[in-house]
Amino acid sequence: MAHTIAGLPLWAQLINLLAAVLLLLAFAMLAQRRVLSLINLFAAQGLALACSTAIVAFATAQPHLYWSAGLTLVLKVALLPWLLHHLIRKLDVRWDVEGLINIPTTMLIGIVLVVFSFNLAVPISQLANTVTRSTLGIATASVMLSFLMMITRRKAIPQVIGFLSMENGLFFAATSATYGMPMVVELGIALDVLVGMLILGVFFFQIREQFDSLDLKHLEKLKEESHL
Amino acid sequence: MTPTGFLSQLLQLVIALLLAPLLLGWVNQCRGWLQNKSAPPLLLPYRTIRKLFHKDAVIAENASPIFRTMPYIIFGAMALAAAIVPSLATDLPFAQAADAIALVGLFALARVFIALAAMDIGTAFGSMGARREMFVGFLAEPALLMVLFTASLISGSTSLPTIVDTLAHREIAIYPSLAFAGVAFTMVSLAENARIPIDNPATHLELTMIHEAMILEYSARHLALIEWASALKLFNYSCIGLALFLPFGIAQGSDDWLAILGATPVLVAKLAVGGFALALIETFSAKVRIFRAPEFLGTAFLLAVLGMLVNLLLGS
Amino acid sequence: MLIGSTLGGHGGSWLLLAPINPDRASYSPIIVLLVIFAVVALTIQVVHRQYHGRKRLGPAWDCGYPLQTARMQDTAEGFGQPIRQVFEAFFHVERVLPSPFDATPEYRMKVEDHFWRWLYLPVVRSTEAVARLIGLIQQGRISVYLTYSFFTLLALLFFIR
Amino acid sequence: MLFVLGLPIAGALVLAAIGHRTQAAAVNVAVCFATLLAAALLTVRVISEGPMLVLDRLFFVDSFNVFLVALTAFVGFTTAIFSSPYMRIEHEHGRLTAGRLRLYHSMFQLFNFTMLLALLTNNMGILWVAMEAATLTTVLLVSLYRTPASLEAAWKYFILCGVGIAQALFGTILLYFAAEKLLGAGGGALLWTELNGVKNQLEPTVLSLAFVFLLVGYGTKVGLVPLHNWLPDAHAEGPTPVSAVLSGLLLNVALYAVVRCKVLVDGSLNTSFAKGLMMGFGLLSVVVAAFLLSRQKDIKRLFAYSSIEHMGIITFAFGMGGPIANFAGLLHMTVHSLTKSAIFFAVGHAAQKTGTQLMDDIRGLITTRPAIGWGLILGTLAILGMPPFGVFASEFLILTTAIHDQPWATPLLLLALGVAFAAVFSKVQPMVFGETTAKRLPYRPAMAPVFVHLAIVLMLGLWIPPVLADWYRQAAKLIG
Repeated sequence: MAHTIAGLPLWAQLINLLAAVLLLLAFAMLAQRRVLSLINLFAAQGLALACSTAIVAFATAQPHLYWSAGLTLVLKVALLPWLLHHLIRKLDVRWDVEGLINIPTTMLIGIVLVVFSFNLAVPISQLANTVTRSTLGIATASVMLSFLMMITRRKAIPQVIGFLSMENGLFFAATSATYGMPMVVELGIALDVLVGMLILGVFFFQIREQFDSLDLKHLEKLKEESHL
Repeated sequence: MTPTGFLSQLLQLVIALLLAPLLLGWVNQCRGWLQNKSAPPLLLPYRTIRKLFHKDAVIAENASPIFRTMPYIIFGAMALAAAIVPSLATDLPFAQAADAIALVGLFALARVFIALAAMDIGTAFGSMGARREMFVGFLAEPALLMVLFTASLISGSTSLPTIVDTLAHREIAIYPSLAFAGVAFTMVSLAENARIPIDNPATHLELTMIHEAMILEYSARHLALIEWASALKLFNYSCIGLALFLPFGIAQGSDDWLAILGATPVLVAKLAVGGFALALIETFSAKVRIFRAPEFLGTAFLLAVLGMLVNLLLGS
Repeated sequence: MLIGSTLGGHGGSWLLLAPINPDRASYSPIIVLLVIFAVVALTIQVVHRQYHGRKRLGPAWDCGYPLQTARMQDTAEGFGQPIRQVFEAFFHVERVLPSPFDATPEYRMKVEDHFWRWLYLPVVRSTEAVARLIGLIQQGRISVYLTYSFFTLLALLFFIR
Repeated sequence: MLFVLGLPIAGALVLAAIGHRTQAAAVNVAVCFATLLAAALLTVRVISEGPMLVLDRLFFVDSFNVFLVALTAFVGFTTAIFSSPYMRIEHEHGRLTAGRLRLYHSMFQLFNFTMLLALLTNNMGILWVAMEAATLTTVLLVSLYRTPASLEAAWKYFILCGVGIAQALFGTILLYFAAEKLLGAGGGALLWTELNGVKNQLEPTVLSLAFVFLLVGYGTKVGLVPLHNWLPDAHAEGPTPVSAVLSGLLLNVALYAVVRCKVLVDGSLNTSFAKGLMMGFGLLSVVVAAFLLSRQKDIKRLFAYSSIEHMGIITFAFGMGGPIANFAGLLHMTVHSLTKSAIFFAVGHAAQKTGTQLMDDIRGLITTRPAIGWGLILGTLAILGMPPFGVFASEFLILTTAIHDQPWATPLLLLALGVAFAAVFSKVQPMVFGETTAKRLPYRPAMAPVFVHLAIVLMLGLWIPPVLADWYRQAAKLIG
């Protein structure tokens, strides 16, 4: 990042801090083996997101961002983690998360991704007129990391958490880098996430009912047959 | 279509219909002379046709309408061809109805009908003739088209009157490509008109006949029409050949029908020479086996292609 | 422009099908048809008026060979026989001919063209091979699918950088 | 215009309330018909008054989306007609409970709503929301049977499209990021009409990045290779009406979104960047899908891959750009959507009556059920681009333009089309004409939609109504 941190106002520094926290949490999720901790990390990420949204709302005096922050708080810190906890209890799937690739390798790939994302974001950040422009790179990086997490996880619930954390990164990009999207859009997005989550909940039960497990290896039947 | 144009058209058609059997008689007579036989009279074909018309037709019980209409259709097709081919005048009204390629199609139409009629009764000879006829046609048509293409390359047109106009009324030039095309055309004409060396019009030898095998079941007026149509076909081919390679003395335009009458003696003279040449060829060659036909027609095709190449190479 | 102009739009009348102009090449199906019909009708009239329309029905002559059954009809295979024989060199023909002394004569023929063997079959085989290879990408595991998506994204991002 | 959007959502609510009763199917058809009428009225208004913006520029209609709206409403209507007996029989066979049927009907309407919303909205953000909502409704529809296979398909569909659509959101955010500087913060900066007005001044770097995300995002929904993997599974395992609307509508609408984005990016970059990407993805999709076609055993999978192939062709056409290619792309969108849904109707009946989706087990439809057999074979010929059907016209235009503009791509296109033809025809032909021992089947299929669709496709192959051609031309100019 080409500019100095010291010259920024306090709120911008705070946002940068939260951005760093977000990235750190994304890494932590990538490395986390236990599904319950994963949910907690996700909740923490939501909290960081809500905080940063609130700060942006305060600093730029856009009341609709308070709504957005509140929505994030309710949805991603309270409702979704509760839902996931509930699901895990009900489905009794507390087992540890096994990755397809071992953790250190995943972390290494993650580092490369972060470097790549920063590199990608630099020319764009310099065009922005918002002070928190450097957060765009971090948002990109956390989206990429979540993507990686989705790829490497074998069970359904961690994959979904990866999906949700990807949305977190997107929200962060929307609120911090651009000071929030129009309200209509944000409401729509939140609604979609919520509905999606509910559908997923229903889904989990059904997958479990049908396959007796939430392991995705049962979901590999539909493919091209190797013999003709 | 002016009335005079139409009249000229009609005149050419009538002259063609009348002259066709004469040409056949002439060829047969020449052949007789050349082979030291007592030659049949010149007008024998007319008498044969008249005799056949007077007879009662005998038709196989299982014949379909195709069998009975075929003679009329091929006669119609040949008459139309005779109207189109610029034998006496170039700019006739019907001439534009079919260019050289369509003319080949017209001949093919007649061939298809005659083959259908031959198979109609279901006898072994008819079927055999039909299959051989299609076989020969299948080989001869590409060669014929190539000849026509060579000629049309020179004038830039596939329309026969235009070709004749171009060739006859330009300053005289020697086209080497036309020499090749002429030989090829002669060979194709022999094959198409069931002459030696592909077929022998004079025999009914079971194993060799083609054309005669197809019309074995015909009699009386039907046979007469078929014979007349065959004579017309020979006439048409000769006229195409003359138009392509000796396009002199053909009346220009269709307005002056006296000019057409004037062109008639020239045509008769040219046909006399051509008929004699045909008889000469038939005398000096022998009928080949049917499976030699591909070689014969392949040579014709090759010559035509060569002519075309020569034309492209040397320019016209 | 999208549909193209119709044939015969070049000065000639609608009767005439002339792609370029009537001096170059022309064909009029209607005139051809009408003239043939006219000549046929006229000939029938004239022949029947001038002479007579008498006819008799009888068995087929067939050079005096009286026995005819439906089995003796020409088949499509027989009809094409001369052409097949001429072009035999261009095909791969397997033929089983009966001898005159066979109690149960059998005739069997299989014609394959060389193109089939040397051109189409290799094409078919290579198509199948390619399809098999490409089929591997659809192998059922969702992480792999996600990886495709991920690498597509990365590659494109790398490409625009 | 509000009726167009309001009717399906009202229908969804009504059907959610009464869905399990017997008249639900009729209500479904009626609502679809009303939507179609509303869309037709909208179309008439657009014909007489030209493009319009309503509700504070939130919605807009121009020549590009008006025919897609009409098409969507029409295919929605015919699918409702088709699904009425189809779903009843599924219910009678015990494959579906009454509750599922209710879910099906209300989700069908909701899906219709999201499609129309995505088409009509002027706001790129709402476009995104509509696409996401479409994913969610169709996930439920795909998993309707609750069999292991359908759950798996729905899961893959959900995850892959979810991830894809998330990338599209990122792209949208970047778009906003670029536009906000020119148009100011707030709602205006995501309105397509506004963006289109200032597209020359949008920052090229940001836009190219945004386009990558948008293309990968919406491209996942379009089914572009290598993002297509959800598509065959979802098509094969869902109920047939759903396959029909997925192929006929969803893919179109997703492609519509991509093209809207392309217009902006082209204006900003003035390079062949978007063009190249779309051509590349299009060509890859065509080739890969064509080869995969020959390996299919399941009839619905087969036609799902065929959809990927055709989406590839359309994407390629829009990638090439220019008046003729765009015209052809739009025409191809229309005819593909009609033909493919018609095929799925026929396939649905065939599979339902024979009780299998395996092509080897379906034989001799022409004797057991002539109407289905004819529908299937004609639909197949149409989709394979046989003249005189409309698909031929559009493919012909695309190919000729490709020969002129992108000669290198033509052999690949021709190869793919050839392989696809051989693969599909050799599989469908025995299904229709093969020997069968099965007896004629007792049900009366609802074949009217199939033949109506095919008749329209035939008409478009022979004669395009001037109004439609005019729209195509205007839209082609708009797309650039």
